Amino acid sequence: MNPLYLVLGLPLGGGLVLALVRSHRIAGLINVAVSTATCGASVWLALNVLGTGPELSPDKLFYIDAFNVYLVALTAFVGMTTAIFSRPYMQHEVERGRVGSQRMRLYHSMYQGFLFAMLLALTTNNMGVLWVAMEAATLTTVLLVSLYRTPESVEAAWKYFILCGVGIAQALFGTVLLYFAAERRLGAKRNDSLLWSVLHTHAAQLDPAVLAIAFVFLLVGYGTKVGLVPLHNWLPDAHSEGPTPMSAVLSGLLLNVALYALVRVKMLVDGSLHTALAGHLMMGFGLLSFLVAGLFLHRQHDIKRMYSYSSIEHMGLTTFAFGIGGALATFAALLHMTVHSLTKSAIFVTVGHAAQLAGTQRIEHIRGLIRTQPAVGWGLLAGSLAIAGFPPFGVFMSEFLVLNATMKSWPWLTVPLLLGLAIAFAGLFRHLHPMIYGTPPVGQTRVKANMLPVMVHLALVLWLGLSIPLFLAHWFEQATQLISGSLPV
Amino acid sequence: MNLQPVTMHLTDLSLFSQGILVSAALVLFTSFVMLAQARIQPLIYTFAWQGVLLSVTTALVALVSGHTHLYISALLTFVLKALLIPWMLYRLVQRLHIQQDVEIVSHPSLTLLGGAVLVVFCYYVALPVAQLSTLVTRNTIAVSMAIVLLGMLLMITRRTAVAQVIGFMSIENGLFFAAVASTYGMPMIVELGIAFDVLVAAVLFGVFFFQIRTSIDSLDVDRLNRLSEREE
Amino acid sequence: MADNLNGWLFAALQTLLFIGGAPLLAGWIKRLKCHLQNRAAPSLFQPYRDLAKLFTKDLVLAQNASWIFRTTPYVVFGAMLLAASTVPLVAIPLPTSAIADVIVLVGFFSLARFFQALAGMDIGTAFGGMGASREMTVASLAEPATLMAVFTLTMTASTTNLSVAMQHILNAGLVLRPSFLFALLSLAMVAVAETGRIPIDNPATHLELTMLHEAMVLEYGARHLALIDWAGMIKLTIYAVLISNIFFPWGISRQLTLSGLVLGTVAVTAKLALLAVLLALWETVLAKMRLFRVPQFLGFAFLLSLLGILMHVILETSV
Amino acid sequence: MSPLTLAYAAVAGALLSGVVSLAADRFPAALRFGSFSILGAAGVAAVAAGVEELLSGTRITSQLPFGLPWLNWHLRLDPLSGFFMAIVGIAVIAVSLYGPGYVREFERPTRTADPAHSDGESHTHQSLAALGLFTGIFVAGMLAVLLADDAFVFMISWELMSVSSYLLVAYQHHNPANRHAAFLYLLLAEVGALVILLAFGVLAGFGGNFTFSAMRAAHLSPIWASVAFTLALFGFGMKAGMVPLHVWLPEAHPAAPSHISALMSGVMIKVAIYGLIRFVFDLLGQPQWSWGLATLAIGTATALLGVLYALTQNDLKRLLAYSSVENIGIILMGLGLGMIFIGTGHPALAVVALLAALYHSLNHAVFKTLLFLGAGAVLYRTHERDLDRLGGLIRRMPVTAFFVLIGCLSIAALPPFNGFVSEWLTLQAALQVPVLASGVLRSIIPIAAALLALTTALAAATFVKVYGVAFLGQARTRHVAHAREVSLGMRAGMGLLALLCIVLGVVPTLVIRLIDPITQQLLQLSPAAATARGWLWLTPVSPHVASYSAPLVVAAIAITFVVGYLLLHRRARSARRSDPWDCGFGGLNARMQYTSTAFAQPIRRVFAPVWRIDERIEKVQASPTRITSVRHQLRIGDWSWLAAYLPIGNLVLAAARRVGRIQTGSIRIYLAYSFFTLLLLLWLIT
Repeated sequence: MNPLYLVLGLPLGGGLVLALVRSHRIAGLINVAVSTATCGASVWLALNVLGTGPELSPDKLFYIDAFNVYLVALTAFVGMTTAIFSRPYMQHEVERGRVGSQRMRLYHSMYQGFLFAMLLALTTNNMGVLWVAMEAATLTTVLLVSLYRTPESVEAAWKYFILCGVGIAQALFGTVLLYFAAERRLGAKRNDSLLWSVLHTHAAQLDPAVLAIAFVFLLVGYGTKVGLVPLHNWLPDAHSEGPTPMSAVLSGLLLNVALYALVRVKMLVDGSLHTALAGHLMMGFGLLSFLVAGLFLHRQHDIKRMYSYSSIEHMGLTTFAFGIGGALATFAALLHMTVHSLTKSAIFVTVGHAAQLAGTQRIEHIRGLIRTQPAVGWGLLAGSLAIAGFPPFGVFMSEFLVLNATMKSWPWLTVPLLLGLAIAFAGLFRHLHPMIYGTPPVGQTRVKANMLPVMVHLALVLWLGLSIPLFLAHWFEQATQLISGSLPV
Repeated sequence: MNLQPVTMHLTDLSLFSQGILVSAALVLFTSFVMLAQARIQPLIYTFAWQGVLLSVTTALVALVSGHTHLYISALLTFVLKALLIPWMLYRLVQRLHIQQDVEIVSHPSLTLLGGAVLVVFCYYVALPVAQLSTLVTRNTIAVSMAIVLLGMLLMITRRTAVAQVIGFMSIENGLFFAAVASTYGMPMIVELGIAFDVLVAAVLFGVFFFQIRTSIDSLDVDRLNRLSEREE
Repeated sequence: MADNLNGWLFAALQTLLFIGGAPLLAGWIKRLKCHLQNRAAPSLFQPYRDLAKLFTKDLVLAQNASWIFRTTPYVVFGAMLLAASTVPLVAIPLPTSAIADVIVLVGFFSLARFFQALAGMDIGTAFGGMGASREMTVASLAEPATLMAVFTLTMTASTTNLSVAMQHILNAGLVLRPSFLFALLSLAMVAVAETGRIPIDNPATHLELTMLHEAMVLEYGARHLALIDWAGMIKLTIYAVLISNIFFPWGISRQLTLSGLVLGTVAVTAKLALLAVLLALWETVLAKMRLFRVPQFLGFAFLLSLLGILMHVILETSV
Repeated sequence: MSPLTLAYAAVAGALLSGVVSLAADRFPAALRFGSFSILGAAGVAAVAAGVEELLSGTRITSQLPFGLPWLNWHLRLDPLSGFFMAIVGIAVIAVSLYGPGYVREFERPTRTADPAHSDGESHTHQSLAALGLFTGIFVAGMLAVLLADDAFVFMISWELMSVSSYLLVAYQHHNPANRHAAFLYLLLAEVGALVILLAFGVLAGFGGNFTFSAMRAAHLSPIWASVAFTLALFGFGMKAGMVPLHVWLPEAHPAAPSHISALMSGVMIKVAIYGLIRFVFDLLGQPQWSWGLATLAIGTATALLGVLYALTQNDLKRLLAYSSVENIGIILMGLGLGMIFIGTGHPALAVVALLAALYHSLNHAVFKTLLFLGAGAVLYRTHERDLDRLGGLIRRMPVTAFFVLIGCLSIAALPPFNGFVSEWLTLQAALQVPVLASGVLRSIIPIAAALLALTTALAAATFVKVYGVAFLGQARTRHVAHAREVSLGMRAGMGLLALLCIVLGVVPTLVIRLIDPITQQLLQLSPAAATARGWLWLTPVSPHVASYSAPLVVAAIAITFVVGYLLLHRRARSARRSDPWDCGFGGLNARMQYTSTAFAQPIRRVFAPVWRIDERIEKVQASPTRITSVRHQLRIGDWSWLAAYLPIGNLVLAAARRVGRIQTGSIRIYLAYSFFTLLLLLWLIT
């Protein structure tokens, strides 16, 4: 049987089952089990695809190529590690009485539902279904953001809901326009005009004017979910107010998937327009987000909020890189997506523990982590160094490549890039430093922390920074070939 | 624009096609009404009417183009947009005791003017698209785009959560209208997916009304401003 | 080889002559000053007597004097000895002058100064510290001026090697160089500062809060003091010789012939005697200046030497 | 064994030492004996690699299957990197001798009370494991930088070096000042690294890819070359502590444990110098004389300001850090002269200048490491860094005192010690200006030389102050009065370096023979003239122009001592001890001594505008005639901090505040954003 259906079916079924399980302890275990199984299935799928090349499911509903399969694997992997982390974490939350077992049920089933939506969005071949899945991703997470029912969390959830809903609606309009353009060319009677594979093969014939408009709507729509400035406003709120595992998957996965959708669209539009319009728009948004988020980092008081801004920053960088286009930049962007979601989810895990042991998310009340719980302190420091782009962590390599590509095609843009890096770095560490070092305040005590996911993630990022394993490089190169049409030198 | 625009006169259209255009105009009109409507309950009614018109349009398009699956989506729309969601909103408003609320729309006339400008803008934007459409309903893209943007305008100008939700839903209507009028509807699976999402969204909105109500004991979204980056 | 050996032998002799003659110069200056100030003048050889007396005295050390304190006199004297041995006094072909060029010469001076300052601080008296601090201040201002002045010379002769430089100037014959004029003046002013003469310092006083050099050696006695004083005289002589032999090298012999040496000795004696007269006059007419006017004094010296360089660049080079 | 293999061994050893020390939290011995001995071995390997490389003079390249699929790690060992590798190795050996004794300091509980650990005995100690681990990575990073043959490896190792040293600076983080220093350090290191990356990027842009060989092949237009040079000078200068980018240095270097300060100040900034030399003389092609002039000017300013700031410090380690700034300035002057001479077509003279710069790098590495270790020894025994609380240590810690004295003599550039040789060479290089065509250069360079002389003199004053106040006189506090000599290992570490100070000072010719292949590599010329007359004579240009024979100087000094002893000591009766005379005042006590502040006061008055001095005297007057108490308070600030750094910081904050306004928290405004974005874009595309 095809692993693809496992990949999709497991989380779906898991979600349904978990909706029925009362005890949150058992639910946690099931959650981990299902996620692990999904991860395994996704690896199996990945191996298949790598072996046989792109794969179109018989009903043409699913299309797996090098580009999305590695995102599938990544998503499933992060989903697994986060599930592992979330079990003791949410346990602790329940003990602290922040959530009841009723809501834990919702949490677990929605967790799987979210994973399902993500995986569906990645694997589907139908732009419409892609949209549906993206919307579903919002709907599954929106209640989790307000899980704690604090006024802030409700507010955050509302903003998340409205802004993403409206945004995604724009995306639908864009999709309709795509469909419209396709039907103009491919005839009204056939019903496969919305399949990405079809659109991509006929991209050259699609009408540029329509696709330009469509791209604008899709950019604004999916861009909202990517968190591009000025459409980003929901992101820090949702990240900071939701439960930490949610922040981890939102930051590590949702943003990636939204960007994935955007890039798919870009591939179509480029095919039709033969101008760099899409690229330039993405570059503009990316750079703007990158710089603005870097500045925002300076004014944070909430630790999770701060790291969500750093997510915006890095998504901006990735969008920028995709916008540049060309093999090198695309390769860099793919790599950056990977290392960022690994690192960032690791950071959020650590941040979760930090917030628990300090009993607050306020930066000024978290002090001397290294003293209180060295594992957490060092973990946070290492993660932040990695995300700040210090070698030998992988983020450095991808940023290095992005700069390299920029230097080749847009030499003068390297200056704002470097400026942004420096500013963001300063913003991050001026807050991080007092949290990690110094003497901890009274009452800050250790918690039962599961640092395994962090270690695994950071180890992977380190590995990617020192040397990209051949199969992975091959993988990226295939994807690069797919997106940019050429191989990095 | 390599190909010549197909010249069209209203007169050489079939009656049904004319009907489509009329209902399109009406849908647009309802959006304007909503923009002007300050009371909650009438707002809901207007929204319901928009749903009705939408389903009528869909049915007409089905009739003209002979796409049978459009009848289903017409039905779906009617049930969902004209009955179910308005009813849910109504019930909520009842239970939240805000049916009599009147909110102060700042510069209502200005807003309507802006709406009109939007329509022009949309026409201007959609011109190249419309020119290569051979459909009878070629300018409907401009109309639907206008509906979408008017919905956003509604959300921007209104402070109560309910009004925002209605704005949101009217955006969905606009989308649906675009899908139907410009492309004879999306593939069925997508239609169903969208419908499902909209339904869930509506339910969730209901949940949120209560959550917001309990957290800030009002539905004024302007009071949801704890989370910001301004000076503390 | 034999010639080479002669050379080294001559170097040793000249060095002895140098350190032997140094007290004489000091005595001569004292004598002149006394005459100028209508005081009964001591004998010309009074400095020798003082030294001899100090050498025979018993040594008394402070309780907490460390080995630095004890070795300093020897280091200071040794440094001066080295310096003296590298300066052509009566003849140019001096093998030892290759050991250390003029920059190293300055290095020797600062080596001596370094240890003297340390010794001043060793006991932990306020005077010692004060002396050390002021001495280092003055020196740090004087040294660049010295080097600038020297650079003027070395840029003309394109060497920092003293005997080569003197050779070069001799060969050039009588040339009026504006740069040398400035260099001479600044070197003279610096020399005054470095050797602790009026108006920077007053060698004749004690217990005056403005004293520099003396404050450092307050704790010294007997043979230590003798060595230090003697070193001071040698330093004075070295500066005198530098001024006279660099700027007025005439009379200094070019080969190691007996006649040449005799002539050279006579010439240098004459030059030094004359210079001493100038110094005596200078010290008589001027009064000691406040410590914080010293920087201006040295700054002026620095300015002069700077002008010297610029003159050289602007007026004297063809390019 | 091939030099490269040795070099690998060195890097691996350093890393291994870090790994070994992971056990140190449980068994401190693992750090003291295991880790440090391996580190020492690594140091030996590095020195061996460097020397062998310098003797053979070949260039060995290799590739490691790391990094990107299409850009593996290129490594290469050539004379230049070999020389600096030897420098690093020497310092590392000394430190690994010294370390085991010194880290006992950190096995005791830290002296700060912190309330929040009910748990874990291990947290009342600072983590020795962290100390050892980061030290190992730090050393490995420095060595790897030297081996890098493409920008990618270079940056990785460079940042490894920065980060690990940052973690070491933050090691004693219970002290807020250290935390601040660490943050500042990391921030500026990051900025510097980014600029360096940009510099490499420019070269790579022309060269095609990031391997150094490609960059060598690149042909840049003069403008772009100047841009690259400026970036490189900024980036490496930032690390090296070039004025006005130096502010982090006097904060960060003292904050680390002393043996790390020694490594940072003695060696790490040399690695930055290495980077600059590699970039300008090797990769960038023919330097232009204007670059040289800029470097010379900056170098002079750095040297002068560095020493002036050093002079006014009272904190021993801060003072040493500032003096590092000074010495970097001197090295830069040498490099600047080198560029000028190359740019004006006198490579033979450029050799002399380069020689001076390289030799001073070596010397400074030796004596600055020595001095920091000495400061560490003092700190270890007295827990005092403030000069005004020390004193009289020469009686309590004679051996340390002796070694530090040698260090001071060397750094004050006094013959016949090593500092003098390199400064003499620099001056000699400067004095060769008559050959230059441009009158401007001919008049500017001598001034720079004179300022160098001024710097040297001030350095002498500075270290008279250091030694006189800290080691001579009488103890000012009880701790100091009861200090004991440090352990054998620590003494050995300092002794080794002290010995090197003398050797390098007395027989410079041998070292210069070693440097020969470097100038061969960079300028295709050898300083043969310098050693033309045999090992006894150092004649940089020609014997006729200038010569210096340290061995003979030493011999002469020895002779005078012997003679003096024979003449005076044998006959004399032994000295009688009594109270100091002190002009007959008597009642002498420790508080009457000149303090370090007092010592520096005259010079501070002379050069007053250099500092931002905030001096106030508060008198409490009981009656017009009677002043009961006087309080004198003196704060000496660094101008460049206020002139350059604070404004930038404030600028960023202001910008952040402005940007913060856009996120108002009102959802309707957010909707408006996306609404108008949409309209704008639609308008754009039609």
